[in-house]
Amino acid sequence: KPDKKESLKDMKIGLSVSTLNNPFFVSLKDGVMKEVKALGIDVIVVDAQNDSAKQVNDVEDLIQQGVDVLLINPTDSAAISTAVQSANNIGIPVITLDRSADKGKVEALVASDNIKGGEMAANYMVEKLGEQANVAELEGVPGASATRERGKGFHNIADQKLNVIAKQAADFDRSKGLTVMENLLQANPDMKAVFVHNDEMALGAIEAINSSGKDIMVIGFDGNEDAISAIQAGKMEATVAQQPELIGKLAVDAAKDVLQGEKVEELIAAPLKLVTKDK
Amino acid sequence: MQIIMQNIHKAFGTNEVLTGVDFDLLEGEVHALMGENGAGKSTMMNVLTGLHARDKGTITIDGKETYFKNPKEAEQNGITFIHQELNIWPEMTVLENLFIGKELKNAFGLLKMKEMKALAKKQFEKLSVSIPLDKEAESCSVGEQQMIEIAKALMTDAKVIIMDEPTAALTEREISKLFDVITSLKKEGVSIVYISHRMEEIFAICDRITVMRDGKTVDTKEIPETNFDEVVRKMVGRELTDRFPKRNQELGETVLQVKGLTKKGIFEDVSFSVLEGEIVGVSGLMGAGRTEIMRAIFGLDAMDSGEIWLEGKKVIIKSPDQAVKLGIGFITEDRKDEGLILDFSISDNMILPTLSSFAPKGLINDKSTKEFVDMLIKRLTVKTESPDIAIGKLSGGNQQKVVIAKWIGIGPKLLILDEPTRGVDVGAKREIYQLMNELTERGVAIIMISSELPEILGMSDRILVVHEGKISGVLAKEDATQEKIMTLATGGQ
Amino acid sequence: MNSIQSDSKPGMKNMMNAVTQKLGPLLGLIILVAIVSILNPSFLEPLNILNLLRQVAINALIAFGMTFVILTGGIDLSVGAILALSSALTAGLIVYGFDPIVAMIIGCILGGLMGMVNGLFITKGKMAPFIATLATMTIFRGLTLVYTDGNPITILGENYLFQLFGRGYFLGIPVPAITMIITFAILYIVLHKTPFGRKTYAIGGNEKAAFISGIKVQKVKVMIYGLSGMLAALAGAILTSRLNSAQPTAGTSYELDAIAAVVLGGTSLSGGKGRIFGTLIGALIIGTLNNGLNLLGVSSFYQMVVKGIVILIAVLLDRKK
Amino acid sequence: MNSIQSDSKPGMKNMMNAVTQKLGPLLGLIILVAIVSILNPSFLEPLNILNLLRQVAINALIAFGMTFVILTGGIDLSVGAILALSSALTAGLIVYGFDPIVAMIIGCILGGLMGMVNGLFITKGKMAPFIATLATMTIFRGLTLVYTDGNPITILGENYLFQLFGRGYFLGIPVPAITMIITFAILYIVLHKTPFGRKTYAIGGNEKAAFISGIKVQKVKVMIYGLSGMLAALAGAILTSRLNSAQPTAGTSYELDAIAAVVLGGTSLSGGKGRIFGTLIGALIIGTLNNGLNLLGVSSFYQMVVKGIVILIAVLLDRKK
Ligand SMILES: Nc1ncnc2c1ncn2[C@@H]1O[C@H](COP(=O)(O)OP(=O)(O)OP(=O)(O)O)[C@@H](O)[C@H]1O
Ligand SMILES: Nc1ncnc2c1ncn2[C@@H]1O[C@H](COP(=O)(O)OP(=O)(O)OP(=O)(O)O)[C@@H](O)[C@H]1O
Ligand SMILES: O[C@@H]1[C@H](O)[C@H](O)CO[C@H]1O
Ligand SMILES: [Mg+2]
Ligand SMILES: [Mg+2]
Repeated sequence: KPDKKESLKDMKIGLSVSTLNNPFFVSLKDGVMKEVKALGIDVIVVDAQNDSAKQVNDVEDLIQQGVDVLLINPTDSAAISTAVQSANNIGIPVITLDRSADKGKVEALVASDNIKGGEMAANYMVEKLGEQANVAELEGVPGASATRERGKGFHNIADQKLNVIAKQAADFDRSKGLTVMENLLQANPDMKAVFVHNDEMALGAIEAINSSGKDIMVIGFDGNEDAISAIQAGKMEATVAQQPELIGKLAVDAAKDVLQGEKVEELIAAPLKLVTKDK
Repeated sequence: MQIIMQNIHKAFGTNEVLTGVDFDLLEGEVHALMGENGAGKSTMMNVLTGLHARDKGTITIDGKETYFKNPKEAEQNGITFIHQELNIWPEMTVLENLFIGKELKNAFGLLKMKEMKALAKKQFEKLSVSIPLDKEAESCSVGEQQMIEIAKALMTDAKVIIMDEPTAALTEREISKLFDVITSLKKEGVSIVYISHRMEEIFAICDRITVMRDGKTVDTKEIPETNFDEVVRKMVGRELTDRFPKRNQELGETVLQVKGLTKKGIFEDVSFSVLEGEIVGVSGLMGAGRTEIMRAIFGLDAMDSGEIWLEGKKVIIKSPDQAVKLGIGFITEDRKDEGLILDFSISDNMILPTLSSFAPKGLINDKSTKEFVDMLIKRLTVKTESPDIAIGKLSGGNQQKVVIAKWIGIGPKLLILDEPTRGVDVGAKREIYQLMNELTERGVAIIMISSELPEILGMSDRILVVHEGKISGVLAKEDATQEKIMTLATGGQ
Repeated sequence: MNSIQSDSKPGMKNMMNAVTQKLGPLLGLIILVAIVSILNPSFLEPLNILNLLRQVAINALIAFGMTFVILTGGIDLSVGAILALSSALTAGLIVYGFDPIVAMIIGCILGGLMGMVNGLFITKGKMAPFIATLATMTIFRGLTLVYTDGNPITILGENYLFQLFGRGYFLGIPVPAITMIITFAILYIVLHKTPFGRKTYAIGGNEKAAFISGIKVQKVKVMIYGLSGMLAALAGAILTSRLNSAQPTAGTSYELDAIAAVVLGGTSLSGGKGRIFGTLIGALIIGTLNNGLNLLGVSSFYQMVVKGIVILIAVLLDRKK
Repeated sequence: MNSIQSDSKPGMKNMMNAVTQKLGPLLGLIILVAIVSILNPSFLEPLNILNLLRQVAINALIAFGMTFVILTGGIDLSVGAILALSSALTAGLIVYGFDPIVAMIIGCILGGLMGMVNGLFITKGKMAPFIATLATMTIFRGLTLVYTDGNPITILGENYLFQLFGRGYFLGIPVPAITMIITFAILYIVLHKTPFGRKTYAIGGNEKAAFISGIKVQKVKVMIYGLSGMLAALAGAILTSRLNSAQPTAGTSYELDAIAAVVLGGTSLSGGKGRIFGTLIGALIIGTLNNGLNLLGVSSFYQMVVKGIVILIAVLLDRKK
């Protein structure tokens, strides 16, 4: 069990990221890195490459290296539970980022509210297109908590006020977003808008829509640089922007507080905002 | 072209295969190269043609020291090698096979199909071969494949052609055709190195003979100045008496009886029987269907109709494991491809068909395995230092003995031997014959397919002749002659 | 003697075999197209067909190279990673200021070199192709991630030709489809009408004999793996243009789709037997499945099941013929 | 004749070969461990070693089955998908109310059956193992997603034994490590001391000759693919317990890690040659790399590069010996 640390200099943070193959998590990591540098804290980063089992191993390896606090960005909320529990057993505090852990004691969850984000997207569609418009949904990696929660939020509203005529998974991947969208367009000529679970896929979908010559409203998620510039260029309608760097920063701050014996909020929400051409 | 190879040495790792071989070839001669399995004949020729680099020694071609870097270079300089192992691409057509590695192409780098076809046709006519050029090589018989190889070699305008056991898979007819070709090549001044284990051929076609033993040259002589016995003595290093050992023939009950075996297009209405202690020879032309009949009996291939009776009981054999359980052993014609696991040790190969009997409690008993294997090695006089050596390292004849040992191990009632001495030297051949005799003396019934007429005549009690999938005649040992067999084998003209 | 008699029948049989070998996969494709278009007539709309051709191009290009590799009895698991690495390098060059077309050409050459590295491990290093390309797959993918730091490379500018390459049309036909067809034509000739093609088959049919017959087996193999790498890079260039960015995870598991296309096209994994035309059909079958199942609204989970079953059936039918 | 002369020395060489064959991979492991522990001494702490053994167990179990498959000259790409499907079914049974241990046993049996399906396609269907298991991989993965609807199955209760299976300790040793060692011991005996093991080698060494020698090749193969499936399911059970949930994407690309372990252990992909002890070492090498590179703080991108290079070097050294 790590002792209470007065000086930030002897503090060591372990960060386990679900994957670094996605700009979102890279920003999240960057947020952590910037903040630890500013505070002069030591950090070790491991990358699970989207494999839950690898993540459990990674966390064990971090514990082995004697980190004082764990920042975990879970690949999956259920699968991370045991790792959290093993940290609990030794007494290492855990903070999760972006996604929650089902079991085990977590000091804080720093995340955007994905359900709310899904709702925001649906509400925006209703606002722009009116009720019962034909819309489609491009889903993220099946089973990922972001997929589930964004879908859930979206359907909370859409099932009443919109007409969801198609949905397909494109795995948070730009090239899949492109081909899946091409096919959706072919199958559903009367589609008016599409909610895409992240910006990477949305950027692929835009290419498909452009070459089909249709005019379809695309709403993404994340607020990537590329997506923002696409919105400014008028190629994309909107995105539900998260603030991954902020998530990273807030998590480090919380970690510092925990180690210094201060109380932290159980849920630290990083604000979401809908980015459109006007705002 | 004149070639002189002097004091050639070659080792593979620590295995010294050639330890000072001398060999010379004159223009327009047919020079026989003989020696036991593993004497180093093929290796010697591989050194000449650049497949293997020599360790020591000199090669002089037309008065100039010459060493080829690879077979292609040798070929460009007029030396062509027809290898012992066929270099055939089963999935390619005959034409494609003929031109592999030396396709003709035009200025754009594209294949000149017409020219290649015309050339191939001409060559086939010369050899009076009539295989369609677009036939896939795999549906050609081994003999046809061998003829393709020969045609391929002749198309290179070679001044020297090395033939490594070219007749091992040829029928008498094809052999005589090959001999005609050799004679006419000789007239054109082409020299030929002729490697063979068949003594008759050597004396029929060759001008000189070099005998090798244990990686050294024993002697080189003009053919008229030597004789059969001398050659054998030099090869084996000792006197070898009668070629086909005598045996006390004592026949018993019927072991195998087959009735009306038929497989459409391959064989038809085949009926025969084999008695305890009997050797039934099966003769016929290449592709007559002999192997196919035996494969069907052994359960390797399905047949359309027919009955198999074993010791008076009707049996159904659908797969080799059933045949093995019934006490049938099958020594296939292709030792390397179907008979042995080359990476396995001698011991592991020998116990393969009887594995479970060495593991009464589930685990293989090493002691009883060793006793069994040692016994077989001794009985068959397999020449090896240890039963744990990988079988691929043994000479061909010794490998063949291990295949036979493997089947003796099951305590067989019936042994089917398909070309049991193909590519085996005289010494080992005789030991295999001796073994067959011993087995029959214990009451084992033997079926022996062979394309060598002297062997058929020398060993069989009865001779079945197969023609186009049908049994065209049965000859008793006393009545059989080469002529009678050939007549039946070709359909009785 | 005997050969003359036995010819007539095997001859016929051979021809029949050749016909089913040539037409088997094509027949499969036709049946598949028929089923899909009955269920959803919009499948046959010209726009969708063009769409499909464009979608197929990337897999087809990779599969063409894979055909050569598999014909020699090898396999190339690294194509997806080569695609990603060459795509990242191309994008890097563009961002650095190179002309996009020049960058693309350099990218293809680099892809070819990566493939040749595979070839060298396999020939000089005597490694099994499966394990050599498994290792380089990991390495190339890792290098891509290192080079891009896990981020896509964007801002590739607005070069018209470059954009055309993945997204444009020429005479109403998507440029990737045209690239695919031209590449197919060239490779068809190389494989079936030149000595190089014959050597490819010869190595797969019997490598030892090929060597003895004077074929420079190692050289040919290195060239073939180079070809495979270069085609993967070409596919990567199309993808880069289509996505207007280089994705570090691009091409993940593309090797499996390419292998599936080759096998569906009737080429044997043990080498020496097969045709590049079959591969084109195989790629179209996979493309039709992907596109068709999407059009039919089949969930992506069931799509996987259906795709697996179609591969099984197609290969089983191929065995029985 | 010749054989006698040439034996004495090759005899020595044989022995040397046998020694390097047996010790080659082990030597590699020792060197690796030495390097890692010099760079970070905490690697050798007992706790970390136990940790490593637990981490290795899943890959090792799959790789044991893969060893048998590869020894017959085959390959099994579906193990990762079998792991996922059997894990999902096991979790489904637990949620349904089955006793977790009973559910786990049923899961292993189902995994065995899935493997036997592979075996049947390969033997009866005469399909190349690569393509048959590639197809079933897609199918099993698809079925997993269909069954779970893409969501992890959680709420597996608090059964003590079940939790122990993936997470617990017995006499201070992690239970997965114990499972691995017991399984290894059993399979070692099966492979090296029973007729079944001999038959496995024989089929890989020369399938035709094995068949003609009366070995029921098809039956043995079906059993071996069944074994591979069952071991994948067993690994899946450990994973389910460790993750306290069944993940639909679990096991993705585990087949590649398993194959790498087998090859690093010196087993030849062409069959007939190799040892299960080598596989254990191979799995430990991969585990040491994963764990060690993490301990050394190497970024995951560079880890991929390093892993690929280690595989290349190991296999190259193995070739040269
Ligand atoms: N490439 C090789 N590597 C290792 N040993 C070899 C190789 N080629 C041949 N040998 C060994 O060299 C010896 C001579 O073989 P070679 O093939 O020259 O004999 P041969 O006289 O042609 O016999 P046969 O009559 O059986 O064809 C044998 O012991 C063989 O095992
Ligand atoms: N794989 C095959 N494909 C097509 N035809 C074949 C095949 N194997 C054999 N045949 C044909 O079956 C017939 C019988 O061949 P089989 O091998 O039984 O003859 P054989 O009398 O044993 O001659 P050999 O001396 O060549 O062994 C021949 O016409 C042959 O061409
Ligand atoms: O929130 C993140 C991002 O949206 C990313 O694009 C996919 O995974 C989610 O968890
Ligand atoms: Mg020889
Ligand atoms: Mg025969």
